[in-house]
Amino acid sequence: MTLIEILGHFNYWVFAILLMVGFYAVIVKHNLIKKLIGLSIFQSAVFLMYITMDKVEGGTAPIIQPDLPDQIYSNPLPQVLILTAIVVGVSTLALGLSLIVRINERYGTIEEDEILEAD
Amino acid sequence: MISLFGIFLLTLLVIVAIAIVHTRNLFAAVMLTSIFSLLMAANFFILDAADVALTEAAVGAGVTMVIFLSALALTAEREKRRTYTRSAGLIVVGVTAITLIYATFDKPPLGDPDAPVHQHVAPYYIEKTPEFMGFPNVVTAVLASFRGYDTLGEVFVVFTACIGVLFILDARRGVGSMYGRRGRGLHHHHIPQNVGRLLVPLIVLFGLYVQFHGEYSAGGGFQAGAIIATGIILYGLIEGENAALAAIPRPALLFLMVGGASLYGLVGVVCMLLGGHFLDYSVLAENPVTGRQIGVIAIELGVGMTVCGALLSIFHAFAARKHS
Amino acid sequence: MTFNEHLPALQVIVPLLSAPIVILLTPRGLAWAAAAASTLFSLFIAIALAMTTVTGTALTYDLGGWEAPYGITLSIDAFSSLLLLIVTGAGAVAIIAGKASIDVQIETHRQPLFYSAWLLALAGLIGMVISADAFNIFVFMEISSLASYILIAGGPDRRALPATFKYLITGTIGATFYLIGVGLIYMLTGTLNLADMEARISEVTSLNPLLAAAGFITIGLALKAAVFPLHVWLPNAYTHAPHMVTAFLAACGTKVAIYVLLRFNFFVFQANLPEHAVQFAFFLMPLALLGTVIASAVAMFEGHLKRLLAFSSVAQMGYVLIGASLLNASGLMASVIHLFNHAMAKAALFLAVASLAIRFRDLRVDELAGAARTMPWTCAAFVVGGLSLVGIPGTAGFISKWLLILSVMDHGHFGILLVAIIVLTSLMAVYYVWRVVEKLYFAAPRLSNVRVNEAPLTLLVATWIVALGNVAFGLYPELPLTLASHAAETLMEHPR
Amino acid sequence: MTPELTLITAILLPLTGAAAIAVASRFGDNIREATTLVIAAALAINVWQLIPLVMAGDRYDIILTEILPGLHLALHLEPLGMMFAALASGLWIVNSIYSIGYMRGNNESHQTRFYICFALSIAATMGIAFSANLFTLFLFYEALTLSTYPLVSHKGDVDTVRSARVYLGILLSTSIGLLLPAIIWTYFLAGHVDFVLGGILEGVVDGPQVGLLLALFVFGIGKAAVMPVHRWLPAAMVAPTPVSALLHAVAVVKAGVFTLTKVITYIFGIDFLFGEASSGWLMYVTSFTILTASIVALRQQNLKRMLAYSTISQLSYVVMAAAILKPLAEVGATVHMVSHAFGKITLFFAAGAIYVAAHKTEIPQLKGIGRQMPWTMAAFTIGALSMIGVPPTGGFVSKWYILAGAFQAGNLIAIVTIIVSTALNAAYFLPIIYMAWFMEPESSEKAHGEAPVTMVIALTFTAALVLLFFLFNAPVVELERQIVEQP
Repeated sequence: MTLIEILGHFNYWVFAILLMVGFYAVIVKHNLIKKLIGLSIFQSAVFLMYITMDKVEGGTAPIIQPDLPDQIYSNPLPQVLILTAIVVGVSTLALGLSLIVRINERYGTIEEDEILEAD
Repeated sequence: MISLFGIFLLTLLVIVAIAIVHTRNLFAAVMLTSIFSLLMAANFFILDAADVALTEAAVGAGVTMVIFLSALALTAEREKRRTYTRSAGLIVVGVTAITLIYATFDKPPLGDPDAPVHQHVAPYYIEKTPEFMGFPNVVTAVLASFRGYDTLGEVFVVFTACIGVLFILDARRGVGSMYGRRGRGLHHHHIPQNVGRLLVPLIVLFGLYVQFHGEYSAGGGFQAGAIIATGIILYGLIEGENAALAAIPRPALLFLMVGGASLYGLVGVVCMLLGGHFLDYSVLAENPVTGRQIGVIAIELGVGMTVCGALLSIFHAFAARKHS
Repeated sequence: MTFNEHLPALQVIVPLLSAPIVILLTPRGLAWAAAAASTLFSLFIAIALAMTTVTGTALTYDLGGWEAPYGITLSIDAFSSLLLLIVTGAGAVAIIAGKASIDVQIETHRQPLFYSAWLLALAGLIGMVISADAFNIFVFMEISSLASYILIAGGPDRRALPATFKYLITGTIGATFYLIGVGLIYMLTGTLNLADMEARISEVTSLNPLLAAAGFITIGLALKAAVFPLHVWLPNAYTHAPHMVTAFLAACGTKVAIYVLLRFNFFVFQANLPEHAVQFAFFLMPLALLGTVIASAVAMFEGHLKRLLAFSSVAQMGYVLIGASLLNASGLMASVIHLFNHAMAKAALFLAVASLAIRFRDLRVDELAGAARTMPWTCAAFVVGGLSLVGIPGTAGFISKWLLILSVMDHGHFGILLVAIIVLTSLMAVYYVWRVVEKLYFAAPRLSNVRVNEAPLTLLVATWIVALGNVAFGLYPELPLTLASHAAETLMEHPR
Repeated sequence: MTPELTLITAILLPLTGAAAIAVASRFGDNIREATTLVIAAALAINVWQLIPLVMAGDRYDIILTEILPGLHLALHLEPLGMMFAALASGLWIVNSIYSIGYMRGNNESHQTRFYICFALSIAATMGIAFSANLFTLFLFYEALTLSTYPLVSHKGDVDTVRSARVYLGILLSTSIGLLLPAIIWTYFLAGHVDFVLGGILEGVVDGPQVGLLLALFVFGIGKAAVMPVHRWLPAAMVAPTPVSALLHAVAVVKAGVFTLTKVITYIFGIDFLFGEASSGWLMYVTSFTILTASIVALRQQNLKRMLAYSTISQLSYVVMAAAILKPLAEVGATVHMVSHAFGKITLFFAAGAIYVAAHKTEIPQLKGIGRQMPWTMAAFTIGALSMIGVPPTGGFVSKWYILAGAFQAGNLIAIVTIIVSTALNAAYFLPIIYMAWFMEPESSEKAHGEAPVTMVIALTFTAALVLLFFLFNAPVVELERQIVEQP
């Protein structure tokens, strides 16, 4: 097994682990901010999965170098998708945080179980 | 060598992620999240995704952290200690993990040039970009033209998030407590103030470079918007929100946001009026290649304006909220 | 190119691009007027498109002039047309009728932002419906979701906030699951275009990632569609949202997710995954049945009118899935038309609820006692909507129940069990609708409610238009039927 | 006016009438009640002018809309429906006259709602009578259920509402739970649900499924009150008496047996059903219902509840007659529908008159009441005799035909049931008549005299109809013959 093969599998394992860590935080944690942090790890894991598949052995970033006609380039498409996804992620976070701020104002807490008790 | 480095980074990533979830200090968790993003960005860079790395660094490590900190300042800094009895959650997580591992058993190996992803669609982009666009950054070409509609959607996602934050926080209050007393910023801390004053122009300059050089190297509207916004937020932290608002007042932010999104849409509509499809820039000039270049520059500008305006508006909305 | 050829693109662009403009219109009422005009215009576009697709033709539009699979394509067939009618129709009726209600619930200076979010939600849903690109669907899903969070968070009760947060977490998990699924398919096929995916997926030899992808996409969309047991976010979100938002989203929000789910499963996986059909039926059918029965039972004993209707929505979506998991054209037709008819019924009911809410502060069923004396028109519209929900002949709801039972009967002994369950849940619907109607009509009004009067005229007129729509589509169901039958055909045997 | 248009106006007249009553109520009670009477008279004229056409053998169709292939909203004029419509529309006039006395005499509240809902239920009844297929019929069937709920729960107190819920619950759940699946099943088998002479199911279904489908229909049509889905009828007795009289002696319950008769003759076809052994259970069930309901009636103390159980028993006569599946018995079924309608409405009118005049509801209270209310009790006696089947009343004629049909079929169960139940009928009616005329009233009684004059007129009129029907039943028989004797 060459190093790059190990790295290939390793990338996916890390993806799976990160996904689980994030997902765990979202489901199990009561603190709303912790939930959002978990959500962002969860999403980052997916970014890693996409970016992992764009790699071509011996390739470089997909910026065409006309003077090197035989150059291999990595796949640009997953990168574009993830650019979009990162922005989507931060948008969701911002909205979620603004909700948390308002929840804190109205309930005086950001712990989920205390909020449930309050109503 | 680079592979080894990659494995090192990934391991670190896992450790940081676990630490984030484990710590009860939310402030520490946010700081670690920022480190997490930087590691992720480095990792993306190793995987040849320069544009994504730049974005992750600017958005993930920069903007996200600032927003998180703003929210923390308004809520609580520590997570309360409690006993978790959510075995159901663990089961869900476990099932998802098993599915994922099951799914990746016979996926194509990393870097395999024969993998289907590298055989279909993508080669077309790499092959045709110089011919159709006349500039070398394929990512920008795909982002702005081939999949320009996605990017339009993306701009509107940012826009939506921004009006959402404004709506939910109802940002019409006075200057809040984030900047110290009376919004004076960090005047009494000389070192950060002076270092900051040096950095702010550089950051903004770099942002402008990223904006207008996106066709030739890594970068583009998103990254530029995020970077410039970060620079101005830094300025706000140093000089006080009032100064930041004096530099770019709220109406200007609104104009940036609305103007950017409208500019993008308008380019598309103009293409329609000139007889092409929506967002078909080739009709913008007599030479299709020139037309596409004009289109790409225009929409990248729109993207940069919206992202910058939206991020700043979001930041100000949080900052203006009084601690309850 | 002619104007007509641009219609598919305009369908999204009109509401999308009016959103930024609307937030600048601060003078009172102007934002509403602009948003209403924009929604109405998209409704007209949807109608124009339906006139074309009702003949069975499909429209495509290459954005940026790039052909699939290199660019993003919009595609509109009969199925999408039906959904477009639901989405734009619900959006237009709710916003035009709802000014009075929104004025009560949203402060004036926040209204431009609110209307902007409204347009974005509309544009997002439309974008999901007409996109032929898996990733583009994700982008527009996020626009619609974020905008829906904003709209729901506008509810005046503080409980709207945690409800929205829960929805945000669930929605994001759902969208991310979808993204994982799309990523796995992309990894195996190298394409994002749905039609291209289908063609290339048949050459894929390694099935494990593909099955996982199908699982992730189905679960992700089921979360968005509030399929039982993934519906927990829905009742609170619908209950505490502003009433007009409930009317809008209850009519079309979850339906678009179901639409994407059906499209993905029938277009991309159906022909390519061995036994996928069986698995689809095997997993979805029990969930659909359980969901219908349990949600109906909860609705029977629910005290709050909006929550009651929200649970009823979960139950009704069960019917849609029952039809779909029969995996034949008649079942699909029943479920597609039920999407439409249920939207009609729920829109009428929630509009009536919004009218009631203008006069009654508390929407618990007991508090509404005797409302029919003071608000006869509103309550009568509620009755019509309720009849349609139950499926009484002469209303739209009857058509879909009829077709559903008819297609279920094809399945022998198992079919009889299904008929029994459908009939049982219909009776449960009779019970929970009747509980409300009886309170409205035959209970003595509370002292505090004696002086209320009828809802504002615009709201009343709109409510009645939708209510009569239920009757009209119950007696003359040709348009939705034709669209639905084309839709079922394309889903079952679309050109390979 | 063309006959087709007449069919539509038959439904629209009472419908617009309801609106007219609502408007008229603003101008005072007299105007409102006059409106009701005018509408009722107009409807009767409208409907009756069709009788000669139908007698002449003409049939008319009108399709309002096609909802699904083979599923129409359509009206059709045929003898059975003609008979039912003529009966209901005619008795509405009488009942309206009676209602005026009853509602005023009792100082009832919500009188406008009462008249409006009454008009609505008549519209639904007309729709049922003229339905061209099961689907249209189902639509009006449900409309009838819903429009009568406010009438049943008229009093509005807790007990009334509880009973009204039983009424609504049973009727709605049986119709949606059983009748609708039966209709859909029929559509599934035959491709349409039109009423066609000779049936539409022959050849597409056989064996035990026929029995099952028949069961879905029989128990799904809860309005026919075949046990065990009869509970709603006693529950409905909480309604004001005019409601019980017209709706629960004529319109609603007759809609039930009418629908069932139509299903047997036009959906199954009597010949087809006769040949299917699996449909034989119906005979036992109806026979059981007749006898059990009679025995229960025997034990009732409350006059209206006793009449309700009597109705249950009499309705099953009609179903049983239809289930004998022989021409003479089918004629008997139809004739019995009419004769029972006249008889039972008279009985209810009398019960209501007693309630208004003397505030009596229990049977033991009726001792000697005949001397104070001779007209009322004379009418009651005539009605009771018709129930038992004594000549010269209409009840005799119908029993005659049913028995003849039973002999024609050699159906021993039917014969025995009729004989035994006649004895039972006598056992619960004759004591009342005896009490009313020949026993001394309680000494504490105050004199009260007759009920308001409009009520007396109405009940005398219907009692006269009972007697007249003994002689002039030929048109009904003739109409029914057109169905059963056509090839």
